Amino acid sequence: MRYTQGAMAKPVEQRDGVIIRFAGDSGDGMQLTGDRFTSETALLGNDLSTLPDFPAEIRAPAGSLPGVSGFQLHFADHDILTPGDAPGVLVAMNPAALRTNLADLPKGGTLIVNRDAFNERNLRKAGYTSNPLEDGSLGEFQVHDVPLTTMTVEALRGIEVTPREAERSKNMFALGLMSWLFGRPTEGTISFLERKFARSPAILQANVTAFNAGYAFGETSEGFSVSYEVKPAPLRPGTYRQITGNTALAYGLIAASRQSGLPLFLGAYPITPASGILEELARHKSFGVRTFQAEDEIAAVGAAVGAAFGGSLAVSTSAGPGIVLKAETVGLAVALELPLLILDIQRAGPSTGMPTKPEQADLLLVLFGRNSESPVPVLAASTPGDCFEVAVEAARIALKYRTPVYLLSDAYLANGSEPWLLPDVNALPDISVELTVEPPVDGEFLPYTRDVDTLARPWALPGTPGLEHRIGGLEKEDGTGNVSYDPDNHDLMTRLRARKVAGIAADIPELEVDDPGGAELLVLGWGGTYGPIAAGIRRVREAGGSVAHAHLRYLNPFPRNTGEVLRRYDRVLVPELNLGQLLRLIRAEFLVDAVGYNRVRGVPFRSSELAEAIEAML
Amino acid sequence: MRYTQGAMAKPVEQRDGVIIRFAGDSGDGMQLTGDRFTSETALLGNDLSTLPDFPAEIRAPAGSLPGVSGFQLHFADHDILTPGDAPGVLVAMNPAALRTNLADLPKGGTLIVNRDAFNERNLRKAGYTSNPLEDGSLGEFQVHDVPLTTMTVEALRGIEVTPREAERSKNMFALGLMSWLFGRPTEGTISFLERKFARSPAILQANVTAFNAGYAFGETSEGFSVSYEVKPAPLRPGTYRQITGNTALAYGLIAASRQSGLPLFLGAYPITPASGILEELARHKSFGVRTFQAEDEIAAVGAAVGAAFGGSLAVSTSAGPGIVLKAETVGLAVALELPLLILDIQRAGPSTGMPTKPEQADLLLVLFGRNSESPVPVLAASTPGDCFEVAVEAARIALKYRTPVYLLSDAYLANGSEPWLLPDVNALPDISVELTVEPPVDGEFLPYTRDVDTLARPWALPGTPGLEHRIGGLEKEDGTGNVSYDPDNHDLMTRLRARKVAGIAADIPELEVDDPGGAELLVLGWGGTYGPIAAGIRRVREAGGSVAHAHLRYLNPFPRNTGEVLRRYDRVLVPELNLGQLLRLIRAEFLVDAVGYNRVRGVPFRSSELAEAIEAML
Amino acid sequence: MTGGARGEGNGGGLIQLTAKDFKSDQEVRWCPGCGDYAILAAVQGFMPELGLPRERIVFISGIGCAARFPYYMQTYGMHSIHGRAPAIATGLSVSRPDLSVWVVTGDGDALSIGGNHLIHALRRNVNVKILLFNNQIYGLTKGQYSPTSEAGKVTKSTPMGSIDHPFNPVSIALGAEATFVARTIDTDKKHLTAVLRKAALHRGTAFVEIYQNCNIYNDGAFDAVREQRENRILLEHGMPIRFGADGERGVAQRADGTCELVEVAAVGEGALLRHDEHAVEPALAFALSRLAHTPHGPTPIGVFRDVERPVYDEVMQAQLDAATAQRGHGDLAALIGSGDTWQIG
Amino acid sequence: MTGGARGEGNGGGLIQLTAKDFKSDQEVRWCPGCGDYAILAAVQGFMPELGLPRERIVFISGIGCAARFPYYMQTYGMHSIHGRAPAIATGLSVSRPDLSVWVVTGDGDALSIGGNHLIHALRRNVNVKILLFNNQIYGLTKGQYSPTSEAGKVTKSTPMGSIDHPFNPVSIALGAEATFVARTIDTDKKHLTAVLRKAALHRGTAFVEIYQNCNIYNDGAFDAVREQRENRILLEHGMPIRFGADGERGVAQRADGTCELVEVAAVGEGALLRHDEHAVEPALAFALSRLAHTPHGPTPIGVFRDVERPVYDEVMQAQLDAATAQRGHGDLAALIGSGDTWQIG
Ligand SMILES: Cc1ncc(C[n+]2csc(CCOP(=O)(O)OP(=O)(O)O)c2C)c(N)n1
Ligand SMILES: Cc1ncc(C[n+]2csc(CCOP(=O)(O)OP(=O)(O)O)c2C)c(N)n1
Ligand code: SF4
Ligand code: SF4
Ligand SMILES: [Mg+2]
Ligand SMILES: [Mg+2]
Repeated sequence: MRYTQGAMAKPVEQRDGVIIRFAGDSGDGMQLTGDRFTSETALLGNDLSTLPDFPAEIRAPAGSLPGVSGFQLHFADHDILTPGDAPGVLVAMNPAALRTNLADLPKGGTLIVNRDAFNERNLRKAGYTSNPLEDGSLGEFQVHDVPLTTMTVEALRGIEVTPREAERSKNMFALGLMSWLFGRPTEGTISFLERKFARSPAILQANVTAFNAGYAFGETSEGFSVSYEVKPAPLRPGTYRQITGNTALAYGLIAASRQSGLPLFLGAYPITPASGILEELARHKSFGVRTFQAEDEIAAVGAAVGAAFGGSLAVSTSAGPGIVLKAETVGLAVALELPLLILDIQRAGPSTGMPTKPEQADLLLVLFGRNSESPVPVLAASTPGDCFEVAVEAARIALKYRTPVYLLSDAYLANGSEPWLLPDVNALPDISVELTVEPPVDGEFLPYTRDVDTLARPWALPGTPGLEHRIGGLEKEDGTGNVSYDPDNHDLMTRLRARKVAGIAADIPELEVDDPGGAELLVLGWGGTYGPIAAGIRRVREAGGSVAHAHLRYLNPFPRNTGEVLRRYDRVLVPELNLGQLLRLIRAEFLVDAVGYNRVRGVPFRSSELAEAIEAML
Repeated sequence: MRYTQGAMAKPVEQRDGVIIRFAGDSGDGMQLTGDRFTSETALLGNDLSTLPDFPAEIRAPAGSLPGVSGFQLHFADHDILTPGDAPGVLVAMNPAALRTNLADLPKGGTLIVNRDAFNERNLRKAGYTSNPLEDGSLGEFQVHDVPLTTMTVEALRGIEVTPREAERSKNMFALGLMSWLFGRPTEGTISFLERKFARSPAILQANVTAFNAGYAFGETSEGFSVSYEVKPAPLRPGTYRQITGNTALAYGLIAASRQSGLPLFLGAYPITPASGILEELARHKSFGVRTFQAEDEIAAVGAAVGAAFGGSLAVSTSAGPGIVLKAETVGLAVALELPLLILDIQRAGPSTGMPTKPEQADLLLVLFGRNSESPVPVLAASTPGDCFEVAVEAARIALKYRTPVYLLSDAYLANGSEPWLLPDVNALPDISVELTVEPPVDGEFLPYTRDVDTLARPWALPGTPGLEHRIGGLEKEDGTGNVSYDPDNHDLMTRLRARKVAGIAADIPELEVDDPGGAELLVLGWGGTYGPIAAGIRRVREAGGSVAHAHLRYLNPFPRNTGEVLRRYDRVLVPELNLGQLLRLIRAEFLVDAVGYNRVRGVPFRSSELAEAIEAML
Repeated sequence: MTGGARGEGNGGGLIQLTAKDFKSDQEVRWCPGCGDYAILAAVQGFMPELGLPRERIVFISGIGCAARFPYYMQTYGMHSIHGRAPAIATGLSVSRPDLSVWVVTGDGDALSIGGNHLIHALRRNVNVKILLFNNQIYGLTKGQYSPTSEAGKVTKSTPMGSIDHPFNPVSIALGAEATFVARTIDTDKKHLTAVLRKAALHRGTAFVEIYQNCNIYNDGAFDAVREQRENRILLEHGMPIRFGADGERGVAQRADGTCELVEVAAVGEGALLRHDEHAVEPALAFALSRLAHTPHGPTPIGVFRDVERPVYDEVMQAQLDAATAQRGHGDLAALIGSGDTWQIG
Repeated sequence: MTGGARGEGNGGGLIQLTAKDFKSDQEVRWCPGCGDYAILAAVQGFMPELGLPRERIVFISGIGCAARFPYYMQTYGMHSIHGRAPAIATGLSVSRPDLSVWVVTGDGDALSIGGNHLIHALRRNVNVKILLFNNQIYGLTKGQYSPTSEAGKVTKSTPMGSIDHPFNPVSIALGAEATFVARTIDTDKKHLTAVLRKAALHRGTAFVEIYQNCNIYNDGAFDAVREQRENRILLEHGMPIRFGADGERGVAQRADGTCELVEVAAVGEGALLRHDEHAVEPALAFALSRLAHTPHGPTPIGVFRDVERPVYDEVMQAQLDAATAQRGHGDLAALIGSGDTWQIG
C-alpha cells in the first residue's frame, strides 16, 4: 500500500470499543503517546482502562527486543473492566516492537507501522532475516506501513530543531494520526504540550507541528478510508479524571491525613513499581506531607515508626524485596501497637524477579513474614481508583486499632489507569483518633490497658504532660507495659494481639456476592485481578453460564460471612497471579475444597482465559 | 529444723527418677551447678534431660526477681523424654528464687534453701513481707533450711580467698550436698574444677573444699536422714556424652562438611539463643571451618551465599529477628539455586519478645517470609541429640537440590541437654556432590539446565576453566540462565522451582506412626516438642488410653504419606508452641479437620497438660 | 538552654526539675559495677539543664545492655530493635521538631548492625543527640567481640583472636560528615556533663562516644584513660592541647598534617596545636582522632568538632512552610481534581 | 601482576588474553551515551594484565544500572541484590583465596542501602576490589537523588531540592579505615586503567570511586572535571600536587592541617604538598579529600591512600593453618567424643 495525500471527506464507522497498543523503542516516547491518547479518550467520555508495559532497563540498546516499551488502552461506549486481552490496533514503531507484540494481534487486526524504521540494522536487531513488510508474512492483518519518520522530518522543515529532535517528534505524528483515526479531541494534547515545553519554544513547535501533521495525514491520506467513532459511555454522572493506582494511593493517604487530623509522614526508599507514590507525595508539601527518602527500606519504615510514635499518620511504601526488609520493624510495631501503614506494590519475583511486572504473590509474606505470632491486618485494592478508598480504609483500621496494616497493590494497578469519579471530599469518613491527653486520676498511666471493644491500647504522644512512658519490643506486661517474662502473661498478650486483629472482622463490611441466582460455582478473587475476573465472568454469563463472583478487599481478617458464603457454593474457583496463596488460606480456615486458577506470567489475566477456566468448571 | 553434725551411716532409698531444680541469683552460678550435677548423673548412666532457664539480662540486680536463674534436671533409671513438668526437689539459693519457683513444687516436695540469704533486704527485694521460712507458709513441703553461706565460709577458713570469693563458693557446697543426697560420683566434678581453675590455686582450693564440705555435711547432718539412689537406665550400649542442641548442630555441620567433602563456612551475627553455634564452630578451625562474624544478619547470610557460590558448605545461623533480616538474601539464593543452610533457633516473639525462651512460631515465617513464590525446604529437630542428624540431612538436601534449606531448632533444644549415643562416624551418609567440571562438548555451558530426577541445576565453581557464567536475582531463562522477561518462561521457572522442592518428598522417609493399634486419635507434632508430647502420650497409654503419635521432621515438603496417615484417624490433635501454624498447613493441604493444642508461654509443654488435652479427645 | 533542644523551653512557668525527676519507677538491671550506671546518673543529672519539661524529651535506643537506658528515664522512650534507633529517632525528630530526641546505643548497636543508619543520620544532620556507650564488646549477648574491639581480641566468638581491624568511632563519624563529634568517659561525671551540655546546644546531630566499662566481659578496656588520667588528651576549645600528669606533654602537628605527641619542654608551648572545635574543615579533628586508634595510651577526650550546618528537620519544615506560603494550605478537593478532568451527566 | 589477585598467575603456560576475551555474549543494555560503556571497555582492556585465567576472576554486583556489569564480563559473576555485593564478595573471597574478586556498585547501591557492608569490608581489609560507579543519582529507578547528590538537587523525589548533605565517598572510606582509596573518571581510560592496576596490586580491599556520567538523569554532573581537565588535581605519588591548564596551580597545606589551592607562582613550588599515597596515617589523604566536596571545581583524582595492613582473608587462613598445625587435621570421631563420655553396655 502506498499513501499519497489527497483531500476528501471520509466516512465514520461506529465501534462500541477499541483496544489499541502503542509499541516502540524505550526512547520512542510510547508511554507519553499512550498517556496523551488516554487523556483525549477520557475527555471524550469513554470508559477506559490502560496497561503500560515497559522494560526494567532504563533504555536498553535502541532497536533491541528488550528495549521495547508498550502501552495498551481499551476504551468503549460502555463500562469496561480491563485494558483488554488483545489489541485490535497495534502501532509498531520499529521491527523489535512488531516482533514482540505481533503474536497478540488477532487475525484481521489493524497494524500501523513506521516503515522508516524497518531498515536492515533494525531488522537484524529484532532478529528478522527478511523484512516482514515485504515478505508477505503480515498478510493476515490490515497493514498500514506509514513512513512516520520521513513525514515528521518533512513536516518540521524550517523549525529550528536538530535532526535528532525532529525525528524524536515522530511519536506526536503517530498520536495525531491515531487521534484522527478515532476522532479524539486535540485541544488537550496541544495545551499539554504547551505546558510541558513552555521553556523550549522550538521543541514545542516541533511537537505541535508533528501532531497536527499526523492528524492532517489521516484526514487526507488515501490509505485510511474510514475513521472510527466510539461514543461516550453511560458513566455515573459527576466529575472524572484518569487515575493510576499509585496516584490514587498518594491521594488516598493525603485524604486519610485530612480525615484523621494527623500529619502524613512517608518513609520510603525508591523501588519499582512503588517509587511513584514517594514522588507524588513529595509534591504535596503544602498538605503538611513529610516525605523522607531513607538510606534503605529498614530506615524508611523505622522512621515511619518514629513518626507514628510522635503522632503522625505514618506510612512506608515498597515492593517485594523492600517489603521483606521491613519485616523486623513491622514486628516491632506489632509489639508497640502503634498505627502504621505499609504499602506493598507487588511485582514478579522471587528475588529481584521482573521488577516492572505485576504479581499477587506477597500475600503470605505480609501475613506471615515476621518472627513469631505477629498478626497484622491486610487489605488489597482491586482497581486503580479503588486504591484511593482502600488507603483511607487501611488508615482507619491502623489508627483505630493501633496496628500496622498492610495494603497490597501491584505493578498493574500502580501504572494502569481508569476514569475515576471524583469523590466528594466532604463525604469522606471521619477517621479521627482519640488520643490520651489526660493523666489518669490515680497518677499512673498504663499504656497497655485496652479499649473493651477494639482492644486498642491508649495512644499518648510525646509532649503530653504526665503520660511519660516507655515502650519496646520485649514482651510487655498486660496493662502496665512493663517488661515481663511471665509465661501466662506472654500467652495472654499473644492471644490479645491476635484477638485484636481478628476482632476487626466485626468492623468491616460483609463479603458481597454478585450472584445472578442459582449459581453453583463461586469465583473468589482478591486485589488487582478484579477487572479481568469480572470481565471473564461477564463473558461467561453472556454465553449463558451461571456463576457467582465475590472479591475480597480484606484478606486479614476475612469478612465475617466469608465461610458462610463459601459453603453456599458447590464449587469455588480462586484465580490468582501466584501459585495459590488465598487458596491456601481459605482451605485452611474454612476447609472448603476450593481450586485455584494460577498463572505466574508477570502479566494480568486475560478475561478470555478466565472465561475458559470458569466454563470448564460449570 | 536444726542441723548439727553427727556421724552415722544413713539408709539409702531407691527412686526410679528424680527431678531437681536449682534456682538462685544470676550471680550464684546455678547454670554451672546444674551442669556439673548433670555430668555426674550422666557418668552414672542415668537417662537424663535438662532445662536451663535464665534471664535475658546479663546480671539483673542481685536478689531481684528478674535476676533469678534456674536449671532443671530430670534423671531416671529408664528412658525419659523431658526435663520433667515439675521438680520434686527445689534448691533455692535466695528468696527471689524461692518466690519465682515455689509454685512449681508439688505438695510434699523437697525444698532446700540457703537460710543465710533470707535476710530482710533480700526478702524485700523478692516482695516478701514476712519470712517464709518462719511464717509457716512452707508447711506443705519438706523444708531443709541450710545456712549454706555460713557453712561455706566456715569451711573455707584458712584458704587465701577474699570473703566475697569464699561466699561465691556456696554453690559448690550445695552441689556437694546434692551429690551426696543422690549418691552421685564426685571425681568428675573435682577434675573439672581442677581444669577450670588451673590458674588460680586458691580459688580451686576454695571450690573443692566447699564441694567436699557440702558432701560431708550431707553424710553427717541429722537433717538428712536418708539418701537416694537412682539406678542406671538400660540405654542402648555404646559410648555416650551429654549434648545440647546447639553443640549437636555445630558437630552436625562439621560432619556434613566431612561427608560432603566441602569446606564449612558459617556467616553469623550473635543473637540469643543461636550464638552458641558460632562460638562452638569458631573453636574448630582445624576442621577447615571458617566462621565469619558479620556486621549484621544480612551480611552474614550474604557472605554465606558468596561462599556457596565458591563451593563451600555455607551456613548462616540466627534467631527470629535475625532470620527475618536474612529473608531477602535467602530469596536470592532461591533464584540462584545455590545450596545454603539457614538455622533458626526459635525464641519467643514477636519482635524482641523473650530472647531466652523457646517457641515454635517461625514455621510460617521460614515457609512464606520472602517476596513472591520462593519455595524452600524446611526441617526441624526434635531433641538436642537429633540436631546432629538433622544438620547432616539438611545439608544433604541443600547440596543435592541446590537450594537453601531452613533448619528449625529452638531455645529449649539449644540449651537443653540429653545423653547422646555417639554415632559411628564411618557410618555417616555420603552426601558428596557432583560438581560440573567439564565444559560441554558444544562449548556452551547452560547453568540452568536441570537434572531430570532432582531438577537440580549444575553447580560449576569459579576456578573451573570454560564454565564461566553469570547468575543473578532477575528471572532467568530456562536452560541458559540469561535474563528473561518472557511471560511463559517466568511461569515455567516459577513452577520448576516449586516442583524441585516438592519433589524432595520422594527422597525422604515416610512419616512413621507410633500406633499401638486401634487408636482413633493421632497426635501430630513437630520440632522441639517431641519429648513432652511423647511423654504425654506415654502417660495416657499408661492410663489405658489408646492414641497414636507421629512427629514431623520434614515440614516442607511433607513426607509423601502424610495425607494418608492423617486420613487414617478420626481425630487429629496438633500440639504446638504457637497459635496453630502446622495446623494451618495440614488443614490447607489435606483438608483434615485437625485441632490444635496451643500454648505460647515461652516454656516447653508439660507432659501432664498434653496428657490432659489428649484424654479430652479420646 | 534550649538551642539544641529546639523548645521554647519553659512553657508557662519556670521548670525546676532535678535529677530525681528523671528517674523512672523501673528497677535498673545492669550488672553491679557496670559503667552504664554512672552514665545514667550523669544524664539524669544533666537533664534539668535542658530547661524542658519531661514530656518534651524522648530517649530512643536499639538493643543491647546500653539500650535498656530509656526504661530508666522518666521521659518518653522507646526500646526499639537492634541498630535502628537512629532511623526511628530521625522519623520522630523530623516530624516533631518540638521534642528533644536522644539516642542511646552501644558499639555493636551503632557500629555493627546499625552502622548505616548512624552515618546517614550524621550526614543529614538530623536534630538528635546520639550517645554511643562504647564498651568494645557485645555485652547483652554475653561477650563476643565488637567492631571497636582491638585486633587480636580473644572472645567467645574469636578463640584465636579477632582478625578485624576496628573502627575508630570518631574517625568514622568525621568521615560521615558529622557536625558534632565528641568523646568522654563514663566515670568522669563532670566531663561527661560538659559534653552533654555542648551536644544539647548543638543544632543538628551530635555524636558522643562514651567509654563505658563492661566489668563482666571486657573489664578494664579503658583503664589507660579511665584510671590513668595523665593519658587524657583533653581537647579544649581555643587552648593548646596538653596532657600528662602536669600538662608536661602536648600535641603538635607534623608537616604532613598528622598529629604527634611531644614534650612541651622540648618543643615549647608555642609549638603546640591550639584546639579549634569550630574549624569549618574536619581535617584537623580527623588527624587528632588518629592519635589513638584504641584507648591504650594517650587518647584525646572532649569535643573534636562542633560546627553549624543546616539542620535536616528545620530545612524540611522550611520546605513545608514555603510550599504552603506559595500554594496555600493544601485543598484536597483541588488536588484530586487537578489535571485533566471531565464531566459526565 | 598477581599481587592483589593472589593467584600463582599463569598456571601451566603463559596466558595471552586480550580485552575481547573478556566480552561475554550478552548484549550490553545501558542507555546510549552512558558512562558505564567506557568503564566496561577500560576494565575489559585491563583484565589481561591480571595475568589470571578468566575462570579465576569473579565480578559481583548489587542492583542498579552499574550493577549490570557482571553480565558483560566473560568471567564468573553474580548480579546479586541491592547493596549486598560487598558482603557476598567477602564470603567468596575469604573462602576462596585463589580467586580475584571484584565488586561493581553504584552510589546508591554502595552508599545508601549498602553503606554498612561497604565500611565493614573496608575496615576488615578483605581482598576485594570495589569499583563504585558514582553518577550522583539513582539511575535504574529513574532518577531520584542519591547519597552523593549535591544538596539542593531537584529530582523526582525532591521537587523542592534535596535537603541531605551528601557523602564524600573518599572521606567516608578513609574514615572507615580503608587501606586503598582512589578516584578516577569514566572517560579517562588511561587514568582509570592506571588506578585499576594499582588497585589490583593492592593486598586487601581497594576502593575506587569512578565518576560516571548518567546522561539520562544527571547529565554533566562531572563536567567540571570530566570536560575541564584543568580542574583535575592529579595525585601522583612522590610528586608535588599541581593542577591547572599548565600546572600553574597547586595544593599547599595550611597551618591548621587543611589543604588549600594556591598559585604556584605566588607560593613557589617548594610550598606545594608532595603526595605520599603510602603515608601510614590517613590524615593528609583525608584533608585532600575535603578539597572538593562535590566535583564542581578543582577536584583531586588519583590514589589518595595505598597502605599495607594484614589482609582479612590471609589472617583467617593463617588461623586455620595454625589450628591445624597445633592439633592436626580435625578428627570428627575425636571431636564428638570430646568432653565427658561414658560407656553403656
Ligand atoms: C536483629 C538482631 N540481631 C542480633 C540481636 C542480638 N543482640 C542483642 S544486643 C547485641 C549486641 C550488643 O552489643 P552492644 O550494642 O555493644 O551493646 P552492649 O550490650 O555492649 O551495651 C546483639 C548482637 C538482636 N537482638 N537483634
Ligand atoms: C531492596 C531493594 N530496594 C530497592 C531497590 C530498587 N533499586 C534498584 S537500583 C536502585 C538504586 C540505583 O542507584 P545506584 O546504585 O546509584 O545505581 P545506578 O542505577 O545509578 O547505576 C534502587 C533504589 C531494589 N532493587 N532492591
Ligand atoms: S554485661 Fe557488661 S555492659 Fe552489660 S550490664 Fe553487665 S557489665 Fe554492663
Ligand atoms: S539511566 Fe543513566 S546510569 Fe543508567 S544506563 Fe542510563 S545513562 Fe547509564
Ligand atoms: Mg557494647
Ligand atoms: Mg547511581
